[in-house]
Amino acid sequence: MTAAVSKSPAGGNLKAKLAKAWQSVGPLVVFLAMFALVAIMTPTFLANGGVTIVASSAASVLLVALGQSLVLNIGSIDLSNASITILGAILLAMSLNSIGAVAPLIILLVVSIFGAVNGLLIAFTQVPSFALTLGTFGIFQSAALVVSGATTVYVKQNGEGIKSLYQSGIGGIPMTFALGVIAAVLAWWFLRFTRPGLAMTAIGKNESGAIFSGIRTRWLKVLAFTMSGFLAGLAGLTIIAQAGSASPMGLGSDLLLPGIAAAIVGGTSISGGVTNPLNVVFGALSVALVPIASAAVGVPSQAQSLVYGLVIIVTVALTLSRSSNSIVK
Amino acid sequence: MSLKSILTKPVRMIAALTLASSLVLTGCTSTTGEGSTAPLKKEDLVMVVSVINTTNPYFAANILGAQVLAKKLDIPLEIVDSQGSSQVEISKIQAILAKGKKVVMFVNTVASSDAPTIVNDVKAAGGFVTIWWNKPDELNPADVGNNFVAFQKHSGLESGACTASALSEAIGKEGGIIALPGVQDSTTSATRVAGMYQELDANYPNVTVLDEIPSNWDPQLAYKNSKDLIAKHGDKIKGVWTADDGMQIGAMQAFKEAGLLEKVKFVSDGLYPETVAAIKANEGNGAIVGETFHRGYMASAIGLYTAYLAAIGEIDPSTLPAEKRDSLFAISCVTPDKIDEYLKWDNDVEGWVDTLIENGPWDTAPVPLVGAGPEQIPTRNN
Amino acid sequence: MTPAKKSNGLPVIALTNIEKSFGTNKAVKGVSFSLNPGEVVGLIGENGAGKSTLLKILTGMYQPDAGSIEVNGKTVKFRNPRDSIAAGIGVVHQEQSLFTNLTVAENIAMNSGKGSSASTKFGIYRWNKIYQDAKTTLEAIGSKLDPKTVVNQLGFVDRQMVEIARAVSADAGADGSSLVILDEPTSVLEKHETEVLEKEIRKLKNFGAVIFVSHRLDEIMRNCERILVMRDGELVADLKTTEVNEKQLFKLMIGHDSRAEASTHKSIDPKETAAIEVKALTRKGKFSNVSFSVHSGRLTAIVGATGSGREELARALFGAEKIDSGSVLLAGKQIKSWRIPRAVKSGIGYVPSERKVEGIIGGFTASENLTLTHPGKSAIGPFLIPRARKKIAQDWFNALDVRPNDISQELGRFSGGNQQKVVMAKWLNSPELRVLILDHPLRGLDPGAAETVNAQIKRACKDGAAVILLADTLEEALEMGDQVLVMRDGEVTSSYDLAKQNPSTLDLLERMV
Amino acid sequence: MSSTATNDKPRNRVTAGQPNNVIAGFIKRNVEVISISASILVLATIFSILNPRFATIENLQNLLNQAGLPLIIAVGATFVILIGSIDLSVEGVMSASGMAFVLMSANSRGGTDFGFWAYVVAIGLAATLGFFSGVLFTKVKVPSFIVTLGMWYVGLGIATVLFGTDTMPFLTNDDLSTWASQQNLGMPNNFLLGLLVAILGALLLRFTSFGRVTLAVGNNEEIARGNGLKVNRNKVTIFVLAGAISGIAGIVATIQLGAVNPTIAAGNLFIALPAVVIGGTSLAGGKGSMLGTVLGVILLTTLTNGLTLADVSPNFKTAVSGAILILAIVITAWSQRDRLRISK
Repeated sequence: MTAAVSKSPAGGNLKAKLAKAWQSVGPLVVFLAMFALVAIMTPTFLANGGVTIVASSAASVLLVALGQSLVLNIGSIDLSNASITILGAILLAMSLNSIGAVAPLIILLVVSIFGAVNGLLIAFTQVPSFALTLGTFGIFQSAALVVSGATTVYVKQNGEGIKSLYQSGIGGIPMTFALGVIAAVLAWWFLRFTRPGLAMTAIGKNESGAIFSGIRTRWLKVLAFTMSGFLAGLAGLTIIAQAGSASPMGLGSDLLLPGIAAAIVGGTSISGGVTNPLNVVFGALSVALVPIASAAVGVPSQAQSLVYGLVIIVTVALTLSRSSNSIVK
Repeated sequence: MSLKSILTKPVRMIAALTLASSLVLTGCTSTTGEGSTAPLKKEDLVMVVSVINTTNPYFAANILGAQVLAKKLDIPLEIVDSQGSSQVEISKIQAILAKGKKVVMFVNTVASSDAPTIVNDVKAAGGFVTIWWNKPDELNPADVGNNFVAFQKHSGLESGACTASALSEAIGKEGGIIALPGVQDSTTSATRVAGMYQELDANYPNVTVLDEIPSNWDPQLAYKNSKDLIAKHGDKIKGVWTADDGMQIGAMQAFKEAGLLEKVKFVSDGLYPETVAAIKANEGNGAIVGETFHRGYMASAIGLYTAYLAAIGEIDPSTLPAEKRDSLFAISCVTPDKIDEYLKWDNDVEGWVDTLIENGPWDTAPVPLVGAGPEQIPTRNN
Repeated sequence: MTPAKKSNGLPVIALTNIEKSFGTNKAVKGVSFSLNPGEVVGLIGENGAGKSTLLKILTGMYQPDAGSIEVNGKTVKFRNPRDSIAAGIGVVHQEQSLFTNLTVAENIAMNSGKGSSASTKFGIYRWNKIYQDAKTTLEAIGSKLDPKTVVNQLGFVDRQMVEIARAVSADAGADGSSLVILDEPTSVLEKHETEVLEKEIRKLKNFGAVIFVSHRLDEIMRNCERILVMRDGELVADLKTTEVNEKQLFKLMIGHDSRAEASTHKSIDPKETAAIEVKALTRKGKFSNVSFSVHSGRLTAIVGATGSGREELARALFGAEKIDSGSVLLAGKQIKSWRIPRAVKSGIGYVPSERKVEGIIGGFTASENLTLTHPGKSAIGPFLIPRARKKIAQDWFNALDVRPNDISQELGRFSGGNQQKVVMAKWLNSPELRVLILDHPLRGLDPGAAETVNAQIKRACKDGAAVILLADTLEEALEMGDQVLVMRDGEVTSSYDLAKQNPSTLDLLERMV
Repeated sequence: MSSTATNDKPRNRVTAGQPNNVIAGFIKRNVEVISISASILVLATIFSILNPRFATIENLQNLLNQAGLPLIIAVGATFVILIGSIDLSVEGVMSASGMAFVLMSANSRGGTDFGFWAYVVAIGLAATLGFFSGVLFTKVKVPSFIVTLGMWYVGLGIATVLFGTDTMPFLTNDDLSTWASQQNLGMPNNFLLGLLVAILGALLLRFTSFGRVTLAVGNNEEIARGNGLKVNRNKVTIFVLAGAISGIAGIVATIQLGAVNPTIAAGNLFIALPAVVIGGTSLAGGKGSMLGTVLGVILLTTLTNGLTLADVSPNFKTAVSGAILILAIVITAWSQRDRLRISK
């Protein structure tokens, strides 16, 4: 979609309307289509709680992806959030053993601070988030190794409450995923119906314009990264819920790229100003579905990463929010 | 919009979310069912071998062993490639469980922490599983029930001790060596390293470890790290200890480029085909001086056969002695001159599997059951 | 690049019954005209009259639905900009369209894809040739710019010269005479800069025909022999400059007479404290020791040449530029750590000259833009009420007659004039607007829109705001202002209270340069 | 990630050539190059104080030897980033080409030795993957970030399929498998190759219309189209080029190890990308230099090598290099801080 479209009044308008319509349903449709395909090829999969499996493995991806899309929405990117997830999970496991039931709240506060530090550095030193969070990524990773003593930390007590998030659920949907959906709804409401939310989108669409509208762009960036940190922390919580333990290289250590992929499959624009947290839910589901599906329908294990790559490209091509910006980068 | 409202926002979200989650915790259904232990019919079974990746020689052997056994017992086989990711591993296993057939499963866990989730899921689906190499010490098969048939491994301490002594002897019981462990939080690697130190502290006080850099089972990384260590310690390095043969490949390449291959001795674990080839070709004039022998196809066959027996009711796990639920299998120290005695097994995998089926999982040469886990990692003083 | 081409008598370009529509609305309806070599023709019309669509057709950005184009007697079809450039049509764009990271020479060469043909051998760049070509082109239009300078080092005028050089260089590929289109080349320039430019424009005749698009009717009258007037997509008039005057042209464009009423200048009530008072304000290298005050209800126009520092001053008052020393008092209270959010909170509004970049969020709907800064009733605390937002926006749209009257359309899709109306509304929507700073508010606006905007400025004054205006022209300053400040080299050289004094444009000019 | 509004409109309208002296101007123009060179020197001094062996010829050669591979990759990455895009597919493409190369050369698995054609096919395969990335990016308008992310897995998949379940293939030709570290002019071959690629890249950027159009597109794509520049062709060419370069890198990686497995390239991307960024190439596009990239690579390699020699615990290594990365970019950006500055 070229400059011409966005300039031509009526024609562009029509295109834009169609694009908007597809934007709002695309990710859902794509996921359902993929899921239906699997269900048809292996009917038993659906019968035996296939939904539960996809949902539970999508939970952590979803939470990380939500944080990522909030950051992408202001035109930045957070490469450190997955490492915050792991660090958070490890700290949570340790603190549950020591300080007990209040641990989750404290840890969520701590990881939010980690995020805030990212944001403060980016907002007030004005360095590109891509490079900066690449740096903090390394730092958080080291921190995870150091605090865990480079080994697996198990939750020995006070873990029941959190573990039940994974084991229990409503209609086969584990609470970890439900938690993600709640977060998505809150994020959606925040972006659509609050001034800070709208202002964040404004930053993503045109930062100079936002500055000259008297918006506190710096602090909103800090907020976006803080939320990213907080949601990464929640993801860490789901890791504990699922595994009852955490380790620097264990479950959840590879959430970064799936997280970004989920955000973009969910229709988030990588150049900022366009996101819909509700669609990110389906983005996460789609991303989580691919490896499961390839195992379920019996794609030869050698070829599975090939399939994964292709599916990601195709789904994004289908769900892309092209009307968002004339230039694709 | 004021700064205050911004800063209070996350707090509000925390409040909301914790409220929400606490709400849902009360009174909601459980998705984990009760595992059945009634004997299953052979035709209902599907065999599953889960490996961390399909390209590492050891995991390739895992698959081989599973294929042979599956053919002998004539049960369909499914391969799970975890692609090095716990999440992929778990969800793929769940996907296969969801297909409805009862599984007889062997899992080479990506991380110890994956074991609880996996065994619980298998239990819920009424399948039978053995875990190899990595599990939390707290996770006792007996506590989980019959569906978690056994945890099995070769002693890492022995492996480390055996290679350490071979290396020390080869360099004349004194001098500096470097160590390249695997992924940092892998118990397998940790126990092997511990075994090495134990041996050195006990019998080779004059052999010192100059440096220890984790190289994540990655030949390329081992190659890079070795290069740095060569630059750092130069000819102070008399020997190289690596936690598996994959990293040994990288290390040897680095010393070859530095023209030191003939001056330095190498030991490692696993006796991979590549290592065998290097020994046969007398690389670096006998650079490799010690190895351990244990085989991926043996591990997977033992694991799967144990689970199979439990599945068809041949054995009742609950009545088994502790060492058969949390087992250590023999691992042999090999010196280059007598590798052929061991390679003979590789030439006849089928034959070996036959003897396994004949003798049962616990006493088949060269890897009989030798002890009970869990292996305690000794704490070093100094 | 040889001026004074052999002209084969044929018209440089001839359009017949050009039609173009988007969806339902017809942007261009059966437009026909032809230009002869050496003609400078003015093209005028309100924003949305179809001018820019017509130009996009001429430059190959759009393809016409019907009608034919002839260049030098040959019928042509432009599938893309490349074709039109190859046919010898060069454009000086309204927004500057240079690669700021490349040299002047390259920017000239890049055009016409010459970057990949004439100036390269086997794909290898021939820098000397590129510099040479650029030099000759620049000299031909009488510019002394160094082709080696990187564009981001240049000021507006120089950039405009590069644009013109590039436009005329387009004809290298063409046989016969070429066409140069100047799309509001002066809209971003100061009065005296414009005069420099106009000299160059007259030279352009030598390259063929010139289409000159401008909103400043006086310029059109000065520079063109013929004038084409467009309204609602049609060509409503094609007449000799000698046959018309500005008033008639205005009527032709808008469809009714100008309503500009005679301006009255409000005088200060000595008792009340100034809405904004500036004391010895200094920004190193930009402006120094500036002091003045504006009372509520009064409009202070600041005039000055390039580098007079008035833009920087205006931005500093809004908190967009750092202040090194001096102080700003709002209603007598001094403000510390002056930044944009603080300024906005204390009731200052700023209409920037870079509308697209700084004035609007193009991707937001008009209503979102309008309520972004001062939501009024459309927000309670941090929470938004979309319904209320729609109402507020709709009221403003009706009040300011924004076209199209669709508050939920992306503001980026509106024409410049209508965007500016929304930008004004965005600030006027604040009940406690104390000071309104306007940086070239009429830049690139058609007379119709300009009228509306000026009306809003006057209304803001009546409602008690103190207005600071950086006008495009001295006439504008004198017409709108109650007080005029003249700046030169970052200092206020003189100040006129128009309620008492009555300076001429010449008086001002003298103190500017 | 990438700013679309090129906001360097002339604020202060005074025509440039500001009278401030030449040195200041030079420093202003080369702020990155200077600050990186400085930081390299600082690091080098610190490390050689911490461990005298750092400054030895052996180590410096080892350092260059390790810089070779990232350098090759970084050159490709620079081109892609110059148009404001990004190429994440590097590691996947490397393994694919590396695998193809070894399997077609004399290797421990046997098979025929295609000699020269092994190089052609390997690089060809990589270039093809790049081509597909480019087309999907320009025609289907999928952001480069996600196209190349997908292409990463595709490359990995191809490598895995080619690898099959057989043993790890070794290069049986010893001259080849030790080529990378052989010295010429006192420098290891793979670094010389990297340097060659970088120089070619620099020339391409400065002296060909391809290079200049790249800069133009990076600066403002809309204008580029308006000027009739063949934007899409340029973009696709860039991705093909980047792919081919990754292909070369893949071959070099296998030669270094003397063998190949699908994870041969693991970790290289996250050395190359920061190197390019530290080297002063703007992620928004349009601004950057090959010299900067070369220095960036050397800086990061110096860091990793130095940390090992300085006995820094492996657990802390990533933290330290992370901190240094932050420090480097902050120092570079500090001078340009402004309340109106846009940084994504």
